[in-house]
Amino acid sequence: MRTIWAVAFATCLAIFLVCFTTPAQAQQKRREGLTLSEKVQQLTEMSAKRSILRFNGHKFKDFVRSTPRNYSMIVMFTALASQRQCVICRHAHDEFVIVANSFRYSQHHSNKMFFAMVDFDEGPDVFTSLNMNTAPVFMHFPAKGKPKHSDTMDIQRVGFAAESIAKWITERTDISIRVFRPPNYSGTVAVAMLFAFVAGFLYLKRNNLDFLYNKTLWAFAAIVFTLAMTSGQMWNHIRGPPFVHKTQSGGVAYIHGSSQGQLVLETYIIIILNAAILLGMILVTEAASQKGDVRKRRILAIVGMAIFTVFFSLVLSIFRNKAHGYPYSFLFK
Amino acid sequence: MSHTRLLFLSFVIVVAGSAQADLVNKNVETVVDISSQLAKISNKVTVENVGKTTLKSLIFGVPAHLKERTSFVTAKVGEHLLRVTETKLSGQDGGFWKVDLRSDLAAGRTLQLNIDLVLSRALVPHPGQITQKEKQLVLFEGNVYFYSPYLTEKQSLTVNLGTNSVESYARIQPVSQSDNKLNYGPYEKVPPFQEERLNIHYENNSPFLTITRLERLIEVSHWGNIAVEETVDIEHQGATLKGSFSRYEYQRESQSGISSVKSFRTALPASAVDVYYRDDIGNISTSHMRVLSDSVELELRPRFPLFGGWKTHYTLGYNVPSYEYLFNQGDVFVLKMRLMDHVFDDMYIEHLITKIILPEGCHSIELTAPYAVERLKDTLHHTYLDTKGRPVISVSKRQLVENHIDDFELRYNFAKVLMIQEPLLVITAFFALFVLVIIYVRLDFSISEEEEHSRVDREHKDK
Amino acid sequence: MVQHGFYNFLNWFDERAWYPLGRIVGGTVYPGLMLTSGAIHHVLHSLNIPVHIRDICVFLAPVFSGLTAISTYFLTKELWSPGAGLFAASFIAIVPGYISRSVAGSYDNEGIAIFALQMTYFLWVKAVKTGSVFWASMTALSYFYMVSAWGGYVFIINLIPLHVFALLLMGRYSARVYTAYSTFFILGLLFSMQIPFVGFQPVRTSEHMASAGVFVLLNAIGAIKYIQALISKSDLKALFLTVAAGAAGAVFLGVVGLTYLGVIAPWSGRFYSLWDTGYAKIHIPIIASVSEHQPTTWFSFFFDLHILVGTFPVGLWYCIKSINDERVFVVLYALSAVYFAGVMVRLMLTLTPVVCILAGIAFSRLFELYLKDEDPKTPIDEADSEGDDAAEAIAGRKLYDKAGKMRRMRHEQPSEPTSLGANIRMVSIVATVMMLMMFAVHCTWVTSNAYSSPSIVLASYGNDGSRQILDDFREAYYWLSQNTADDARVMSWWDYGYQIAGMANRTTLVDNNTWNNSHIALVGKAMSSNESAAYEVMKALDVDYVLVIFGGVIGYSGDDINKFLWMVRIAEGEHPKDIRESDFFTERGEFRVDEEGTPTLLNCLMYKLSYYRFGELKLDYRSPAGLDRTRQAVIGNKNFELTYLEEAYTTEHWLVRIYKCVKSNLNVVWRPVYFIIALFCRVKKENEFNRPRIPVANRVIKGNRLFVSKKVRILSYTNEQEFLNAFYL
Amino acid sequence: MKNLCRPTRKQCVRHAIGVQFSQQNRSFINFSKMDVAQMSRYVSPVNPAVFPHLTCVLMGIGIFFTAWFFVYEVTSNKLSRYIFKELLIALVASIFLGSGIVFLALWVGIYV
Repeated sequence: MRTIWAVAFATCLAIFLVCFTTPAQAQQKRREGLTLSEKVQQLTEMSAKRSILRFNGHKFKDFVRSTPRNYSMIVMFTALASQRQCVICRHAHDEFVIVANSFRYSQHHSNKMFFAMVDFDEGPDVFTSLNMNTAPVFMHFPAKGKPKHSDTMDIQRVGFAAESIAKWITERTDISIRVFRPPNYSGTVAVAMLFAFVAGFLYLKRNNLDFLYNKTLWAFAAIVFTLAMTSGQMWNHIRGPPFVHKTQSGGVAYIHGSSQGQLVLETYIIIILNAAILLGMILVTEAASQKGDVRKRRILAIVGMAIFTVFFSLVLSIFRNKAHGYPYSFLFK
Repeated sequence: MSHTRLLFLSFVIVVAGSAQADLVNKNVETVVDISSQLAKISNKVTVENVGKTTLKSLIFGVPAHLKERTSFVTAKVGEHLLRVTETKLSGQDGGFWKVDLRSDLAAGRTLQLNIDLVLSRALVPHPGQITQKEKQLVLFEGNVYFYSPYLTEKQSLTVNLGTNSVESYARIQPVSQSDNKLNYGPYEKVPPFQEERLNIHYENNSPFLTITRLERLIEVSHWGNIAVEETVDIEHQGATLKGSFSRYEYQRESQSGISSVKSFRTALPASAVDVYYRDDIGNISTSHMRVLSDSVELELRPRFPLFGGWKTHYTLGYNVPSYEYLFNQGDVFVLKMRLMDHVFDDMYIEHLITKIILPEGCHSIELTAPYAVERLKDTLHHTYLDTKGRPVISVSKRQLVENHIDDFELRYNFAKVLMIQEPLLVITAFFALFVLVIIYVRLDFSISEEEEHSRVDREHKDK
Repeated sequence: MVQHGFYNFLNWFDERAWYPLGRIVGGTVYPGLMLTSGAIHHVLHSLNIPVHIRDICVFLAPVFSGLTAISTYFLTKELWSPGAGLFAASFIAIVPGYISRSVAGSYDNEGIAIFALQMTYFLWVKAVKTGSVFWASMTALSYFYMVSAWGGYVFIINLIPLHVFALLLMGRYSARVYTAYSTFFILGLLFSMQIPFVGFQPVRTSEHMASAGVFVLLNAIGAIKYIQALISKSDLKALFLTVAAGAAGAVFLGVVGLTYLGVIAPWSGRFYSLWDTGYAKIHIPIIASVSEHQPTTWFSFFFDLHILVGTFPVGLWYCIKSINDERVFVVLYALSAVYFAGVMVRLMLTLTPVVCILAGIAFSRLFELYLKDEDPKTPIDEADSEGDDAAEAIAGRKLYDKAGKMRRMRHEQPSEPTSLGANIRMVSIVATVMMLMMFAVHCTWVTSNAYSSPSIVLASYGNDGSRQILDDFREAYYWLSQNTADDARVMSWWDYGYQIAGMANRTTLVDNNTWNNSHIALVGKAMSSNESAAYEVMKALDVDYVLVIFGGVIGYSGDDINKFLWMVRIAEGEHPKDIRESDFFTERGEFRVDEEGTPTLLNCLMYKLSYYRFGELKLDYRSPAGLDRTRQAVIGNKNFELTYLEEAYTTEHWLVRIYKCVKSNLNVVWRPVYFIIALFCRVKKENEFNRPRIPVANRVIKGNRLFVSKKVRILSYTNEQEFLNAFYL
Repeated sequence: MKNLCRPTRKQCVRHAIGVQFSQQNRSFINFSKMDVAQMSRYVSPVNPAVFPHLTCVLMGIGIFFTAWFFVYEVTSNKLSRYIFKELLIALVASIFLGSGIVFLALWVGIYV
C-alpha cells in the first residue's frame, strides 16, 4: 500500500516538475562534450527528479548518441502533443511511466539504465536522424555499440503493456523489473456505487420491501444470468473476439465459421434464440396450467409451441453450420 | 594329423576293452543343411557286422564341441524309429548315443539306418555386431567326418548353404563348391573318433529368432472346448544392431536391415477358432489369418521389426473343440495333444513350460510324455465358479526344435456328475439372494416410518 | 496396490516418476478412484472371478454413470416429482456432456466424482427435508467419498454453506437446517481431513473458510432463536441484527487476519483463476496450456447439452416460482455451476447433472399437464405406473417410455371438456417428442463421433473409406519396454509421462501430475535450447532416452512441434535468461518451421529431434522432400547431424521418435550431486506435496472436439496409466 | 547352455521309459490300460451350437419369474403373502436364471 501511495505521489511530483524544467535544460544546452562521469551524474540527479527524462535533440545527442556510455537507455519516441491526436501515444506513455516508476522504486535501482522519451515536437531532428516516421517507438540503446534491429521493441506483436515492456527490457538488458501498477480503483468505485444505489433504493422503498419476495423478479434475474453464461459471454470476456467478421468477399459474417470460435453478435443472437425457446416452453406450460378462458389458452399454447419449435430448429441449423458434417436438422436446413 | 593318430591309439585301447570293434561303417553319406538358423545333419549309414557275435545295439556320437549343442537325435531303419539312449564311452569326451536295433544284427550282415541330428546354436554370427546396412555373416564349426567309434570305410559329405556367397570354408581335399553346395569327400578309411573342424564362414540372412521362453497353457473344459494360450518371449539372437536405427533407410532401401525380422508365420490346428494375438498393452492390430485345408496359418507381425538383440513378447490364444483331442470311456478321459506346437519354421526354443488345466474334480492323473520332460509340481488354479480349484499339471523342458513337436497323453478320471456343480452354484447363489429379499421384506420397519416422516414433511411444507 | 496393500499404497514413494526427484504418490493423488477399483478387484477375486485390474479400470466409468443416473433420479424425486426424476435420469444417461467422462476406458476421477456429487446432494436435500441426523451423517459419508475422489469437492463444501446462508437470508431458518448443517459440517470436516492429499487444508485454506463462517453464523442464529423465548419482540430484532452482523464480521475479519498472517493459505492458483479469469493466462502458463481450461463457447454448450440448454431455464423458472428449501438449493447449484462451466470447459461436467435435473422438471411438468386431466393426484400415480420402467428409462430408452405416454394420452382424449382441445395437445406433444428424439439422435451421434475414438490408437480413413489403424504410440512404448534397460530414464514432454510410465514401464522425468513446475521447465529448457546446451541439462538429469511426438508424416495435429511454444513459455518462466520466447518468432511475429523460421528454432533440440533425416523423405512424388504435412511447409533446416544423440527407434509412421543419449562418463560424477539436490528439493517441496501448485491436468488434445475423424484426440488414458503403475510397483 | 539330457542315470532311465511308452502306444496294444484307439471321442453333453438359444430361452423365463417375484414382493403386504408361494417362485426363477447364466458364460467363451 505504502509503495503505491509513494508511486502516485512521485508521479504527481514528476508531472509537477515537468512544468519548469525548461530553464534547466536551457542551461545544460550550452555546455557541450560532457565527460562520462558528468553525464552519469547529471542523469542520476535528473532521474532522481523524475522517472522519465524528457530529451530534445541536443540532450539526446549528448546523453544517448555520444560515446562513451556505461549505461543503457530505454527511449520512447512519441508524439504527445494534442494536435497530433495520437491516442496510442498517450496509452504508451502511461504504460512507459509505470515501467519507469516501478524500476525507480524497485530494490535493484541502479544508474546502469535510464528511461527517456523524445517528443516529436521537441526533437524532430532526432526522428529524422533515426529516420523513423511512426510513433510511438521504444528503442534500447545498449551501453556500448549501436542499437541492433532487435533493440527496437516490436509493438505490433507484443503490444506496449507495461509488463511486456518490462519483459522486453529484461531480454535486452538483463535487468528485471517487477511492474507495480498503481491500483485501478474504477472497478471498486463502480461496485461501491452499485451498492450505494441498491442501498438507497431499498431505503427509499423501505416502507414496502415485499418486492424482494417477488419470485418473478428473482426468477427473471436468474434466467438472464443463465442465458448470458450459456451463450458464452465469459468466452467473449476472456478472448475478446471481434463484434462481426469481414469475409474476404467483402460481406459481413455474423456467425463464426468454425466450431472453435464465436463472434460477439453471434452470442447475442444465441441469447435471443434461447430466450425465445424458453419463452415458448413457458407459454405452453402456462397455457395448460392456468385456469380460465379456453380460447385464449389455446392460442397461447399454439403460439408457444410454434415459437418453441421454430426457434429451437433455428439454433439447431446455426449449430449445424458451425459443426461441419453434422447430419441432423429440424424444420430448417 | 599327429594328434588324431594319438586319438586312434587311445581308441584302440578303449574299444578293445568294449569289444565292439567288430562293427564297421561301410558307407556314410552325410548331408549338413545350414541354410536356416539350425544345423540339420542327416547321415545315411550302412553298418556291417564283421565280428562273430550278433549285435543288439550300436553307438554313434558327436565331437565334444558339438555335444552341448545337439538338441535332437533320432535313428531310423526305413520308417521304424529306433530307441536311442545317451551313453558314455570311457576316455571319450564327446557325446554318444546307443541305438537299440529292432532285430539283432547277425554276424556278417549289413544294415542301413538313417541317423539325424539337429544342432542348435551351432551357427555363430561373425562379426557379432553389424550396422543396419550390412549383411549377416555366420560361422559354422562342424565336424567333417562321421563321428563314430567304428572304422568308417567310405564317407562323403554335402553341405547345403542356401546361398552362394561364402567367405571361406575348410579346405579338406577333396572338396568342391557348386553354386550353393559344398561337396567333401569321398574319404576312405576314416579311423574312429576322427575329428576335423569343418569351418564355414558364409552369409545367412535367415531369421535367427530364438524363443527364450514359451509357456503353453491348455485349459480343458468338459463343456466341449479346449482353450490354448501360448505366451512367447522372442529374441533375435543374430548379429546385434550396431549404431542407430534409421527408419528412413529401413523404409527406403530394401537391402537395409535384411537380417531383421518383420513378421513370421505360425501354423495353428485346422479347427482353431477365435484366435487372439495380444500383448500386455493390448491387442496387436497387425496380423493376418488364412484358413488352409489342414491348418490355420497366422501371419504374426510384432509391433516393431526385430533387429539383432531386440526382444519382443506376445500372447497367442485360440479355442479348439474337445472332440479333436479328448477321448473318454466311462469316467476315464485321455487328453492326447501336442506338448508344444509350431511357432515358426526352423524355430528354436530355449525353455518350454506346458501347463494343463483340468476341470475341477479330476483325480488319478497320469502323464505320458513322448520324450524326457521335467514334471513340475502340480498346483491349483482358481477361476470362474470354482470351489476348491482346478488341478494344473505342468512340465518343463529346455532346448527344443521343431522335431520335438509330438503328442503327449494325459489320463485322468472325472465323474460326469460333477458338471452339474457349476449351474448348481449359480442357482444357489440366486436363491440365496431371493431368500434375502424375502427376509428383508419381512423385517423391514424403517420404510414405513420413513413414509410417515415424509408425509409429515409434505404437510409441513403445505402449511 | 493390490499386491502391496492399502497402507503401502498411501506411503508409496514412486521413484520411477519425476526422476530424480521422485514423487510421493500416496500423498499427491486423490485415492478414491484407485481404492474403488482396487476394492472391486479384490471382491471379484475372492469370488474366483479372474478379471484383470485393467478391465476393471476400463469398465468402472460406465458402471458409475449408471449409479449417477440412479442418484440423479432420487435427487430429482426429492426436488420435484418422480416423473421429473425419470426424465432427469434418462437425460443424464445419454447427455454427451457426461458421456464424455463415462465412456468405457476413460478412467479418471471425474467419472466417479459426479456420482459422489449427486449422491451427496441427494442426501443433503434429504437431510434438509427430514432434519434427521442420520441423513446428515450419510451426507458427510458420501462427502468423504467425494473428497477422496476428486478435487472438485471444494464445490460441495462451498455450495452447501451457500445454500444454508441463502436459507437464512430468506428467513427460512429451521431446526432441520440447523441439525443437518451442523452435523454435516463437523463430520465432513473430520472425514475430509483423513485424506492424506487433503490433509489440513480444510482448516487452513480460504476455499474452506466459507463453510466455517456459515457454521458460526448458523449457531449464532440458533442461539438467538433459543433466547427468542426469553426476550420481547422489539429488542429481539436489534439483538438479532447485532449478533448476526457481529458473528459474520468476526468470522470475516478472523479469516482475513489469519490469511494475512499466513496461517491460512490464500486461494490456490487454479481456484483463483475461476474468479479473475485473466489470471491463469498470465501467471500459470501450464494451466493455460491445457485446452480443457479454456472458457466455453456457446457451441460447446450446445454440443454437450443440445436442447437442454434452451429448456433447463424453464425448470429454473418453475423452481423459483414455487420455491421451497430444497429448490433454493438446486437454484443455487444451477447458477454457480453455469458460471463455472462458462469459465472452464472442463467444469461443464458439474453443470450437466443440474441441467438434466431442471430440464427433467420442465419436461415432466409439460407432459404431466398435456397428458392427463388437471386433477392433483396424477403426478403420483404416473410415477407409480412408471416405477417399473425406471430401470430401462434410466438405461436410456427414453423413446420407449415416451411412446407409453403417448398411448396413455390417446385413450384419455375424450374425457375432458373444459381444457384445451385434444388435437392441440396432440400436436404439441408430438412436436415436443420429436425434439426429444432429435436430442436422442444427437447424443448418439456425438457419442459415436466425438467420444468413441480409442485412446492412443489413431485411425485414419483413406480416400476409399478404408480404415487403417496407426498404432504407433503402442509400438514405441512397447519397444521401450522390451529393448531398453529396465532403469532407463526417458525424457519427454509431460503429456506422455503417464503413458510411458504405464505402458513402457520406464522412469520418466515429468508426467501428467504436474506438481513441480520447475522440473517441467527444466525439461522445456532442454527441449528448446540448442543441442549442446540441451546435452548439459540431459547429462545433469541423467537422461538415457528422449522421446518426441512428430506428426509431420501423417498430419497429426497434436504433436510436440505444435505444443512447442508452451514448452518455451514454461521454460522461460523459470529460466528467462536462457530461453526467450521472442527468439522463436520471426520478424513478423510468426512461428514457422520453414526457411523463414528463426535460427534459434531451426537449431533447438525439439526441432532437430522431430525433423532428423526428415529432409530426405519424400512423402509422395509430387511433393518436395521434407514437406511437413501438419504445418504444410517444407522444413527449413534439412541436412543436419546429431552429435550427442542417436536415433534409437522411430515408429512406422514416424509418429513417435526415440533417441538415445550418447553417454559420457561424466554422469558418474553428476549422479550423486543430483541426488543430493533431489533430496534437498524434496525437503523444499514438502509443503507442495500437500497442495500441488498445479493441479492434475491431463488430456491435452481432448478439449478441441474434432468432427473429421481423420484427426485425432488423445482421450483420458493417462490416469489409468498412473493407476496401473500402482500395480506394476 | 543346458543340455537336453544330462548323462545322469536317473534321467536317462526316465528317458528310456518315456520313449518306451510312446513306442508301445505306437506299435502294439498295451493291456495294462485302455488304449486311445478304443476310446470314443469326447463331445460336450450340450451341443455348443445351441448355447445362444438355450441362453435366451432360459434367461427369458428366469427374468420373467424374477420380475414376478419382485412384483409379488412389492405389491403384497404382510397379510396377503404366502411364504411358500414366494419360495416356489424364487426357486423356479433361480433355477432358470442360474442355468441361463451358465450358458451365457459358455456362449461368450468363458468355458467354466
